Amino acid sequence: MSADWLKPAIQAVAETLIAHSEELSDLDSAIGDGDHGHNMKRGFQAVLEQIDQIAAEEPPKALQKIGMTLVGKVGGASGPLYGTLFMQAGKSWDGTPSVAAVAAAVEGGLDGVKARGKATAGEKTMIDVWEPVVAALKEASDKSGADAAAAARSAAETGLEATREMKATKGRAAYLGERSIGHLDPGARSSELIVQTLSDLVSKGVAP
Amino acid sequence: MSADWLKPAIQAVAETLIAHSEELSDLDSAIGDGDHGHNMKRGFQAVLEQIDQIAAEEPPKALQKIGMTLVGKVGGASGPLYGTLFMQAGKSWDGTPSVAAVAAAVEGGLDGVKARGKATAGEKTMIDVWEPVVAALKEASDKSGADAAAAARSAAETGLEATREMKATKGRAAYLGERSIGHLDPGARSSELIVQTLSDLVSKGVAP
Amino acid sequence: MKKFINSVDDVLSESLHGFASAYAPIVRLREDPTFLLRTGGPVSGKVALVSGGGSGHEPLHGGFVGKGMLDAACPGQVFTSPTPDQMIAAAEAVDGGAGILFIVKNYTGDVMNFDMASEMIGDGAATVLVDDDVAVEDSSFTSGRRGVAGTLIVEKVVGAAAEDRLDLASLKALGEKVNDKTGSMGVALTSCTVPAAGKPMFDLGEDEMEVGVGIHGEPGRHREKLAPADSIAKLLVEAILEDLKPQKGQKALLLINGMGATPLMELTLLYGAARKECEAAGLEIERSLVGNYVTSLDMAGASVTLTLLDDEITGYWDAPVITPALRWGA
Amino acid sequence: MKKFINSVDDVLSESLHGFASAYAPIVRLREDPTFLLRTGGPVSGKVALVSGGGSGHEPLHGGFVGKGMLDAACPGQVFTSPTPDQMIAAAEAVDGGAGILFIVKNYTGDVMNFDMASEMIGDGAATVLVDDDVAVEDSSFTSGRRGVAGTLIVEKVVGAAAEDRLDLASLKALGEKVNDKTGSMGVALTSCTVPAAGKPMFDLGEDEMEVGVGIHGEPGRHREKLAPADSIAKLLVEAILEDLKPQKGQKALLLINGMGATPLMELTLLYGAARKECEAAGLEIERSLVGNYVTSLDMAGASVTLTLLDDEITGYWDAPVITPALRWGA
Ligand SMILES: Nc1ncnc2c1ncn2[C@@H]1O[C@H](COP(=O)(O)OP(=O)(O)O)[C@@H](O)[C@H]1O
Ligand SMILES: Nc1ncnc2c1ncn2[C@@H]1O[C@H](COP(=O)(O)OP(=O)(O)O)[C@@H](O)[C@H]1O
Ligand SMILES: [Mg+2]
Ligand SMILES: [Mg+2]
Ligand SMILES: [Mg+2]
Ligand SMILES: [Mg+2]
Repeated sequence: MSADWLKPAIQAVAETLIAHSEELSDLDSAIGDGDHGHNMKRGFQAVLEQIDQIAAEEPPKALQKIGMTLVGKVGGASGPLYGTLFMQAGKSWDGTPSVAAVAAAVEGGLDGVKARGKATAGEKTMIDVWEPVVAALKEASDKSGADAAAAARSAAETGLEATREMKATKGRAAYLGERSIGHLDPGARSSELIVQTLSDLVSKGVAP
Repeated sequence: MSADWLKPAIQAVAETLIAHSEELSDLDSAIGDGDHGHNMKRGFQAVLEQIDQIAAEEPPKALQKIGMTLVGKVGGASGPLYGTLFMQAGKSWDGTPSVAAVAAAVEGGLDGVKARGKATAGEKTMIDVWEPVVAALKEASDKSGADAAAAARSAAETGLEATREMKATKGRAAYLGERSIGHLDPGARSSELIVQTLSDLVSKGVAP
Repeated sequence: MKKFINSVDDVLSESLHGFASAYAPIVRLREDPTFLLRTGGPVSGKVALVSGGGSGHEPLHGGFVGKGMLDAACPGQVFTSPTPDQMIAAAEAVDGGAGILFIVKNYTGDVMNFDMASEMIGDGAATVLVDDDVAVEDSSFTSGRRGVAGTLIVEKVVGAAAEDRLDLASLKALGEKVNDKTGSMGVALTSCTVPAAGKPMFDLGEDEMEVGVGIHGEPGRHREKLAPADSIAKLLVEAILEDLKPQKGQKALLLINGMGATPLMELTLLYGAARKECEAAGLEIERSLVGNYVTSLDMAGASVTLTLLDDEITGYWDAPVITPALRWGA
Repeated sequence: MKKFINSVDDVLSESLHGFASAYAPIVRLREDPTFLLRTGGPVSGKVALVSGGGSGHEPLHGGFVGKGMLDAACPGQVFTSPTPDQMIAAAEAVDGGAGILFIVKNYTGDVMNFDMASEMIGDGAATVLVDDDVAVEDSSFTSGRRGVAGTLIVEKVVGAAAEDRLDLASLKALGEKVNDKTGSMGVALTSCTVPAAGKPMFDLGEDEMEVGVGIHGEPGRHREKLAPADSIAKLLVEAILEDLKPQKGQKALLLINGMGATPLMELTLLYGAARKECEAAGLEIERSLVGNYVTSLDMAGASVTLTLLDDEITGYWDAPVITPALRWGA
């Protein structure tokens, strides 16, 4: 059975990323090839086109469908990475809306991203957002959903901000070496936007 | 036998055209392809390289040699035209330094240019300088060399200035049609520079 | 001016040396006077095709020297026609005893220099004048239309026919037929920069294009606001069709030619748009070519060329050709 | 931004349609998912070669589809790698029963998408990773060197060997050998403009060049004052030779590749300069190629590629090829 919070949540995430598409591409212009916003936009527009079919599924299955849509539409580095993130998160989630179950799901997604991209924390990528988010969710596993969401949100922010001073060693920004220092990582920013949006929905009580 | 005024005269003409090369190319940029100065420079540099052999000849033969050098080095429209001008002027000159003989020589050159380029006066070309020069020389045929030179010089100036308001119908400027109006013709300017230089030499008594 | 050059005076000579050494199996360079010729010497009994013109239009003409196309090409200075001594030396070097055919783009300078060469050679030399550019009105009061990208088609077709041992008069007639059945028109998005000048030949606003531009940056019909590719294709194809006036169902060759700095991605897009226009007008596009073939140094821009095909032209177009820039069938 | 386009969203699809219709005798376009494949269907018993990558590098890869080279190419969005479903559909369409060889330029996105495709195909798919760009240090701490113009040489050589019916493992080994013996480095004189972005990717001063630039406008080793062509050739050739460390008398292939907006005249000049450098270092340049083959949209710039030749590589390089962008011997 589908959850009634699912469709608005997917919609909110997609619309946020689409709205920030120029910002994301600008960040990517500074240290990459300037397409990250376009990539996310293309992917999440495809998600929006299928939102009714996706939201008709159970949440774990819906995440997997989102992941497959992203893999098929995005390309670049972020296609397989976000695709894997959502697919693995879906597979790692038993469907319970508990903080602990969600933490396990996100961790599964993060492990997928690490395996796919052969990267670890500190290399100025989206991992630098998702790893602290997983840690925050785990630590908050006995807290309320709202508290956990707030913790995840602030972990994502801190993680994003930390990418500014990192030197990229993976992805296109790696070619810049030292010159990559001083810029936020675009994939970390899009990840942070996702966490922020979902956390807001939880705070507002739209999602559990 | 060569004439002792010949070498300085050739040198003066060549150096004047080379010195005005940028101006000529700029004029050509406005209504043509911007190379007239380069073309004249390339041709008259080659003339300077052979100046001793050229100046060793009788003046009519020297003119023909200059013409052949220009044909072989310049290319473009001005190569065959100036080449023909000098070759035919040489052929049409009996060698006497009289005004009448020089007038006949220049007229021979002008006829060559008209035949080669299938153009007549009023089409915004070098012909618009040489035709009034021939007329002025003919009219001055019973005057002193200095007077004739001054008349030729002023005819050239007037002829050049007249090209400004003409519409080009020959050469590259013809593609501009109406838009060619308002600009001096570059080939008319290089012709006027030649007349001016030679006339100055006559006035100064360097040449007869 | 940002170019891969050493000094402005050496550009032409150095680029010719590089070209000849890169394509040594096909072409050779001679100097004093300068021309490019096929390796292997004159082809006995074949009319020799000699072309040439100002440089800056590469691969034209040197890139079309080789089996099935030109025997020799005379490169002038950038945008300046070559001199008669180059043409005469080239003609002598490739003369196979069956005559020389000069293929000349219709510019005052080119025409006069080739005329002088022909006069000096006398009998045994004929000329095909190419004037495919429909942008410029054909009027007896001017020097007439310009020769642009259609030149490549004339050189290819006549080149194949020469390999087939057609005689001088037949080749001249064939070249004139192809020229009559060919029309071109171009658009510039940017100017080009002649190395010796060091600055762009003309200024074009950030939102403007020059319609009907020549391959030396000469002005065209008018300037207008940069339009979508479909509108540009329509404009150019219509102007050409107005000139060629083909019947419905006529077979044609469509060439989209880049001016030097336009990437293939845009040229193939323009090809698609132009082809649609041609088909809407009832033409059947049977042969195609897309690329930078008759260029204007570093100009961004493109031209459309159409040749109305008959079996003879199609056959010679398809015939084998081995040159640096066009190669197929062998 | 001055380009021949209609709308930013349609650039890729329209240019692919134009390309496929211009080269219909050689390639076909399939959509949903998008890929280009040879006409004539799978070649039974032959390993099928499938490549692909972000668009904007035309003629790479679609221009190299055809007999003697690729069986299919998957174009991604501009500068964005294609998706696994494109690769899987392409592989299925060209599978001749002898396996699929993916030829992949070493970029994180390309590698991950092709990896996902390979995983889904399972047995019978192998990959050659091309990373010829010596500008970027090869270090285990990064994703390694980039694949640039050398990709064309890998595709040509492995393509010819596949026609010769080498098996999957041998082709993979051959591709890796060619990649090992190939080094490239490029220089940008201007930035390029991605249509969707509408503005240049980076700023470069009027007297600056980016040395070691990538084919997506990625930064290179450093910026410096624009130098004469001879100095640029020296810089690039030296960097490549430092990497390849050839013996004196080694035979080599020299490719001068334009980035899209550099005219042939400059490329042949640069070829001459680079060849002199190579010969001074003791190389014998036995094969050559000059042109815009692996481009970066409308970037002015060029790269030098050297491949150290042995008889096997030379033989496959010379073998017949019939593709839109490379064609000889047939
Ligand atoms: N190996 C990797 N592991 C994790 N994330 C990565 C890796 N490589 C790149 N990324 C992320 O992908 C983002 C870039 O995505 P995008 O611009 O869409 O793709 P591309 O780099 O192919 O243009 C980077 O900002 C970074 O966060
Ligand atoms: N048919 C012609 N008859 C006489 N003079 C001509 C003719 N065509 C061109 N010219 C002259 O040649 C000049 C241009 O010479 P130049 O720029 O050197 O050659 P090109 O036009 O080949 O670039 C014009 O300014 C004009 O005076
Ligand atoms: Mg990117
Ligand atoms: Mg001129
Ligand atoms: Mg000129
Ligand atoms: Mg990208």
